[in-house]
Amino acid sequence: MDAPSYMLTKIAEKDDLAVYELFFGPNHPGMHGNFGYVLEMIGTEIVKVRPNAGQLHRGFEKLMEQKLWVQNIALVPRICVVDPDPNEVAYCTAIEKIMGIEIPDRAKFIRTITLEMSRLTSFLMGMGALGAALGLYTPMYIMTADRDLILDLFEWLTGGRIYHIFNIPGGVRNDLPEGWVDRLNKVLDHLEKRLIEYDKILFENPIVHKRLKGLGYVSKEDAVRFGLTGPNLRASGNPYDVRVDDPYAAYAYLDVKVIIQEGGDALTRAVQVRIEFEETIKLIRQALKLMPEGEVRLNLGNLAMLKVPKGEAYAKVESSKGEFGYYVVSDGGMKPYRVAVRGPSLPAGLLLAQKHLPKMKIDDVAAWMGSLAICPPDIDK
Amino acid sequence: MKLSKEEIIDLLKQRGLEVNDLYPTQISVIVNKENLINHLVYLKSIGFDHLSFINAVDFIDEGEFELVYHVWSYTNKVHVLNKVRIDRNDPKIPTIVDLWEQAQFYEQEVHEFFGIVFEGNKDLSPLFLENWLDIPPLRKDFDTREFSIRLFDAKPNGGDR
Amino acid sequence: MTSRWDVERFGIGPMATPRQADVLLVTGYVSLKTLKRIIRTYEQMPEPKWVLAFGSCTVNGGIYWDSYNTITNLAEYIPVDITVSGCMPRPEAVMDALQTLMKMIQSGEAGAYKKYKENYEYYKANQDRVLRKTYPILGEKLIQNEEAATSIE
Amino acid sequence: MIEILRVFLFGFFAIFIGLFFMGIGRKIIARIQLRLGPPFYQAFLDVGKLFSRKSITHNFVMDLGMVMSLAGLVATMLFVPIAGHTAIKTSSNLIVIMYLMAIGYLGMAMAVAASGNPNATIGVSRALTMMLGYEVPFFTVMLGLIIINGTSSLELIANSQAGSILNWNMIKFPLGFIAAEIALQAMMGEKPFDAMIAPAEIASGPMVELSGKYLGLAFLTHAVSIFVETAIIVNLFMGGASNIFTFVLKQFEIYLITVIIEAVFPRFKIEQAVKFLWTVPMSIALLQLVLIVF
Repeated sequence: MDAPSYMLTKIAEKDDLAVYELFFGPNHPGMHGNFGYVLEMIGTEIVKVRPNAGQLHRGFEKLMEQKLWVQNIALVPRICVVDPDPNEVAYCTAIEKIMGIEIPDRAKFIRTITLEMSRLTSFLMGMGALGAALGLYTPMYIMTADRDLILDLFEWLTGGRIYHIFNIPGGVRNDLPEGWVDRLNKVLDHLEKRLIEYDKILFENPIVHKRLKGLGYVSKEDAVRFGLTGPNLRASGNPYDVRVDDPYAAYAYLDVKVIIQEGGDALTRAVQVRIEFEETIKLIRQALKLMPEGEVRLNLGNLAMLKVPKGEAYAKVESSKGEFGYYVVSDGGMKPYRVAVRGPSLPAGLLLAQKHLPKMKIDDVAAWMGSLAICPPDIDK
Repeated sequence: MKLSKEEIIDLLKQRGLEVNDLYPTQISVIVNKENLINHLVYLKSIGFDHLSFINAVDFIDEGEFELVYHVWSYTNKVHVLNKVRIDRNDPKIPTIVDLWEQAQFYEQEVHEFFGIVFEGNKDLSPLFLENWLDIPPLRKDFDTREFSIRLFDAKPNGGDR
Repeated sequence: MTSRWDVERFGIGPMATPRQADVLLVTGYVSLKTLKRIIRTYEQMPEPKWVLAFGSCTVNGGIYWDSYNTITNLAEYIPVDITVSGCMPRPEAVMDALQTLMKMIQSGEAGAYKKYKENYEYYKANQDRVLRKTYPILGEKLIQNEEAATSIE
Repeated sequence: MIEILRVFLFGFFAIFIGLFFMGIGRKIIARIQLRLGPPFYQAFLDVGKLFSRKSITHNFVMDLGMVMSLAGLVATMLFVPIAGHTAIKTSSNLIVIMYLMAIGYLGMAMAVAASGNPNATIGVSRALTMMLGYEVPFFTVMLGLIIINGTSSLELIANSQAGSILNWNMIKFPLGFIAAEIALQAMMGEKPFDAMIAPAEIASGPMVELSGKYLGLAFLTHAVSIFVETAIIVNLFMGGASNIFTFVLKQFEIYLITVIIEAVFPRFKIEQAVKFLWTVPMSIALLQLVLIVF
């Protein structure tokens, strides 16, 4: 049996300090998901980083060309496990754009509510993972417990806890079961009460501040130039949000408050996620109030035989990690001709790694990744 | 200086580009390979500073690849799909890494899945696939079912193990 | 692991390295790159060790059965003791699987790691066929790069 | 002969109580995290299972190092008075304890560094720097107590606090107690000072290559270290009880404080930890020293 996997290989003899290779690799407790960096280090300082992506590559774009339009809706949420709904909505919006149809208002509102709920679950998972990367496991368990309450609501509404397969071209599959809305209100009140505890244990924790201050600073211009999107962009002071700039679903009827902070380091990003969590709860309440009556989907006949007319469209959705984009090209057939997926974590995971990691110490890598909410599956797709 | 979509369309038309208006916030522009770079530089100058995505579409029956550069402007709130057609047999196109640094990874990905060579890109090493000897997988003439059945002897209906 | 379905009640907890672990939980699909790491992790674990395959992607490829980058059956590459079916199996199913595995261990049934040692050639052959490809699979098509033998590093 | 038996008895007693504390500690942390948590005898099950497994060794140094770490800590334990009687009586066992405590960690460091895993070497360098960090304030506090009691024998210090709770050192020298408490947190490697066993950064640091029996030995070492460190604090500050039962109870109170702190704090980076240890508890200890001397 040869030596253990992380061999102590001397790469370059740099002023007699041997640069050794350390796999911050795929199965590492600090790594979120199946992704890895090959770090060349001197002592505990990183000198060079090579991302080692591809463990999660399942060839979605190829698989989608083999399946019918409706079958892809089961495939699409599996791209990002933590935040599945934006994929479905983006895919369906792209198809609706090509077909030039307008989904009924009630369906728009239901879509918005499920999107925002999925955003809540993703924020809860993100904040918990950030705490765990710093060694604080208590909030992770408390937040996952609260996340289960939302997953129960999803299970009641769509039948699935994680993958909901709930949106279809032309609207949503079924209407809200009665009694579901007031249970949702109860869960939202519970979460709002919980926020005070999250603040005390995670966001007002002096050691969290000391650990995250100044880590991974991204300036206002760099954030735009590098293509960062979502909370990472707004934490550096850019007031851009897809829900406001290019509204889809029911966001045109709601007033979405864009929160920005000047700071751009890991701590500001964590606080940004925390404030947006609160904002999302208010948004869901607003949507619940304004939701009209009416049917929930257009009748497009037998969806399995759906034929999307020839054309192309790029649909963008604001997921909890950033802009999820679907570029759908159709040649009028039963199957999509080409579907390309733009994941929000690619600029953060691959490009910022080259910029930030080389001067960083090994103990900040997990915290740096947690603050940027890098979700490896949407890099590899 | 916020430009409306119509102004942008006129500006591009003056530059002799074929523009069609797809959706309320989306327009697509046909560009040819030679003036792709200065077209993107021009776009960047009038406010299109967010390169959201580069991807390719394989039109096998027309024998061409179509590269689509998705660019979004935060100020004008317009999304432009710049489409470039290149010949399928020797797919070469200049790189735009010096315009946007994240293009490096998008180009690496497109190179790996389509075999399109980006001249000037220093590192086109494979990003996701390892030890890949077949033709780039996202091309239309690559059959993934056949590959999966041969290599992993996958059974179409899940089969009994 | 979450607080509602606390696995630690049965004394089960995540360990940082394969050295300290007894059970290898393979969750979901396995792509080629992951397979190489799974094999290395499996071989690093001390005896006696068990494998719990999680989700239908490890049984028959699941929803990615026709993908060019994911294997369809994990049992051909490392011996699997117990599999949990379902695409994203429910937490209760995982708890039940872990407990049945504990019962199987107590009763001595779960000994798949012995199988790995006995017919090591069978497993190695499968692993090499998939990881150490030396010729393009869809042969007659034009191949991009000619150098033939590539070894797994 | 009786002497040797007595020493063995102390050793097993320390391991038993240490593992017992670890089991209850995990249950308390679980309850804080809204979980049910493992049964309290979980630590015994773990150690039993670990010793039944095959373990992979890299070289002889690793075996020697692990045994040395456990032996070092048990040796320290022998000099600590437990409820009045100590295994080996010496006049100034405080100095001996201070010296022997380092042996345990050096043994672990030697074993783990031999395993050639970069994560382990980083973990070991962190463990030793942390040791540097907490020993400075801890010894200043000890110095203070030695000066005030005029002796460095733990028994005499413990007996000097007999009688009512009022003349416990904890009450007479509260500052010293707080400084010792923070240093204890680091000594036991609990958060926020557990940079050496940081799973998220260096895959559980020194314990990366320990499998099977070695991990069992590491578990026992940690159990004995819990017992020894809490025993020292009880003798120094809470007047070492008359019978075993109250002694163990007092130990559990101290351990309870560390567990609760552990559940609520993330971990420092190693340089932040040492900077913190050399500023906050150090200044309290110095203040205490000044108060004592004048």
